[in-house]
Amino acid sequence: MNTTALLVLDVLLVFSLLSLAAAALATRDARRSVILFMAFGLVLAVAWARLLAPDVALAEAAIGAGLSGALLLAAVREQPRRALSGDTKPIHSRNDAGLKVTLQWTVTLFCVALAAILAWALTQAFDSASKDALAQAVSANLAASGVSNPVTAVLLNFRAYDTLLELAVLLTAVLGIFALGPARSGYRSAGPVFDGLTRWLVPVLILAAGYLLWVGAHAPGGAFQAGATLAAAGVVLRLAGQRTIGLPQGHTLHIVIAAGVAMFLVVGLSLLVLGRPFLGYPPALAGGLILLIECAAMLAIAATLVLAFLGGRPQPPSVNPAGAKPGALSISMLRSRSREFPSDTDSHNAESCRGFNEEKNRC
Amino acid sequence: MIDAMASLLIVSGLGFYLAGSIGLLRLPDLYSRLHALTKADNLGLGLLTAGLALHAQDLLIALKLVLIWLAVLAASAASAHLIAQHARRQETPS
Amino acid sequence: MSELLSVSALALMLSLFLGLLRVVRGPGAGDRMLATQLIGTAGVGLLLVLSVSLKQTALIDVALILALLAAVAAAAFTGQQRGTGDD
Amino acid sequence: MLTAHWLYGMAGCLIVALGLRTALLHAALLQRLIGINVMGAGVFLVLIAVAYRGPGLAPDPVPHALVLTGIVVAVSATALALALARRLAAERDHG
Repeated sequence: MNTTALLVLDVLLVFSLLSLAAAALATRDARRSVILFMAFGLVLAVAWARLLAPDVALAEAAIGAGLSGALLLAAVREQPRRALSGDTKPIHSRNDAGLKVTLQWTVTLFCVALAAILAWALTQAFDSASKDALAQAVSANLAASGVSNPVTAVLLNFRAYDTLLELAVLLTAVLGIFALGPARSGYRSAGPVFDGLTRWLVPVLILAAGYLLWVGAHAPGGAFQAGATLAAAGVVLRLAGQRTIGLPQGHTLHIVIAAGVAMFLVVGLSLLVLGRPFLGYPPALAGGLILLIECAAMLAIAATLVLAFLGGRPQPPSVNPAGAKPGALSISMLRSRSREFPSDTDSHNAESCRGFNEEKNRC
Repeated sequence: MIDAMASLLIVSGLGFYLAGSIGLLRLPDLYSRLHALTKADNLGLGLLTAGLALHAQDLLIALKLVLIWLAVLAASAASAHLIAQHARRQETPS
Repeated sequence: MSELLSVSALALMLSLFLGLLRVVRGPGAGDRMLATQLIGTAGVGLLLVLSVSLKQTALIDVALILALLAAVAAAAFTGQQRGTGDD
Repeated sequence: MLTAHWLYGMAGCLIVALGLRTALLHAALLQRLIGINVMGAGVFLVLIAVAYRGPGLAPDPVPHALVLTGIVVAVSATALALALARRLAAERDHG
C-alpha cells in the first residue's frame, strides 16, 4: 500500500474516531449514546489493525464492539427512563445557572489543558531515544519464553505478575457484582429467526474461542480474546431466552471464577517449591505451563464477562443439575437446548420477581 | 488471467459496497435502507472475498475467507430480520 | 495489485464513513443499529484488504471475530427482557 | 516522528479530554460511564501510537500487552459500575 493512500486512510480513520466519540458523548439519549459507542469500538478495532496491533484488534472486536455494547444496552433496557438518567435537578435560579456555566467552562478548560500536557509529553516520548529498550529486551528473550507471539510472551511470561493481578481485579469485580444483588431478569424466548442465529452462532463462537486460545502461542490471540469470545456465546444464549447459558452452578461456578488466579498461584507456588523464582518457568516447560494457565484464565474471564452481563448473582434454577465439572463450561453450553415458553405465565411471573426491583414491587 | 479476474471481482464488490452505503444514506425509511444494506453485506463482501481468495497463495487462507463470507451472510440475514422486527414492534405496541 | 488494494482500502473506508453519517444522523435507534451493521461489514472488508496490503495474516482472524460479534451486537439490540415491559 | 504517530497520538489526547469532560459534567450515570470508557480508549490510542514503528516494522509488544489488559479491566470495571448504579436505583426507589 503506498504512502499517500495510507495517509488518507489514517486521516479518515482518525476523523471517524473523533466524530464518533464526540457524537456518543454529546447526546442525552442513553441508547443513542450506547449505539454510537459500539460503532466507535468497531472503528477502533480497524484502527488497531492499521497500527499493526492485531492482538489488541481482536480484543477490541470481541469486547469493544460486542460485549460492552451488550452490557450497556442491557442496562439501558432495564431502566428505560429513570435511574440511569441520574440527578438532573431543575435549575432554580439564575444564580445557579450562572454557576453551572462557570463550572462547565472550568472543567472544559481543565480538560483542554490536560490534553495539551498529554500531547506535549507524547512528543517528548516520541523523540526520546531509549524507547526501544523494552522491545529489544522482549525480542532478545522471546526464544526462552515458550511462545513465539511476543504479546503473549509479555502477558504470560515476562510480565506474568501483571496478568495475575489483572485476573485478581476481575475476580474482585465479579465478587462486587455478586454482592450487589441478584441477576437481571431473563429474556423472552426468541422467535425462530433468533433461534436459528443462536443455533449456529453459539457453536461457532465456542470454536473460535478454542482456536484463538490455541493460536495465541504463535500468532495473535490468547486467553483474553478467547475468553471474551466464549463469553459472547453465553450472552447470545441469554439473549435468546435460554434457561441455561453454560454457566455452572453453585460451588462449581465459584471454582470457575477463581480458576485463573488459582491456576496462576498453583503454577507459581509449585515452581517456588521446586527452587525456581515465583512464575519463573523453566524454558523447556514454559509453553505447556502457559497453555495451562491460559486455559484456566479463559474459563475465568468468560465466566466473569457472562456474569457481568447478568448483572448480579445468578439465581439457581429449580432443578440443580449436579456434577457439572469446571471444564464443562463450553460443553454444557452446547447441551443446553431447553427452551422457556413465554405463554407460561407462572414461570413468567416467577422469573420477573427474581429481578431485584420487581422483588419489592410486585411479589 | 487469474489476476484480471480477481481484480474484476474486487472492483465489482467495491461497487456493491458503495451502492449499499449510498442507499443507506439516501433511501427514505428504515425498511428500504435495510434492503440497501443487505446488498453490501452479501454481494459486496462476497465478491471482495472471492477476489482476495483467488489471490491468496495459501488454500487455508482462501478457505478462511470463504468462511468469513458465510458467517457474514448468515449473520446479516438474521440481524437484518431482527432489526426490522424490532422496528415493527416499536411502531405497533402489542 | 498494490494500487488496486490501496483503492479498495480507500473505497471501503469511504463506505464505512458513509455508514458513520447514518449512525450519527439516525433518526431512529433501528437506523443507527443498521448503520452499525454496515460499519461492521465495511470494517470486515477493510480488515481483509489490510491483511493483504500490510502482510498481516492475523487480520483475517480479526475480521472473523468482528463479523461474529457484529451479530452478537444485533442480537443484544433486539433481545426483549422479561418483566420490564420492553419496547 | 512518523505522521501516524502524530495523527493517532494527538487524536488520543483529544479523545481523553472529551471523555473526561463528559465523565465530570454529564448528569446521567450511564453517559458518565461511557465517558470514562471513551477516555480509556483515548489512552489506549496513545499507547498503541507510541508502540507503532512504521509500516513493515514490528511494533513494541509491551504497550500492546498493557492495552490488552486495560481493555479487559475496563469492561469489568464498567460492569461493576453498572451493578452499583442498579443497586443505587433500587435503593432510591424503595429506600
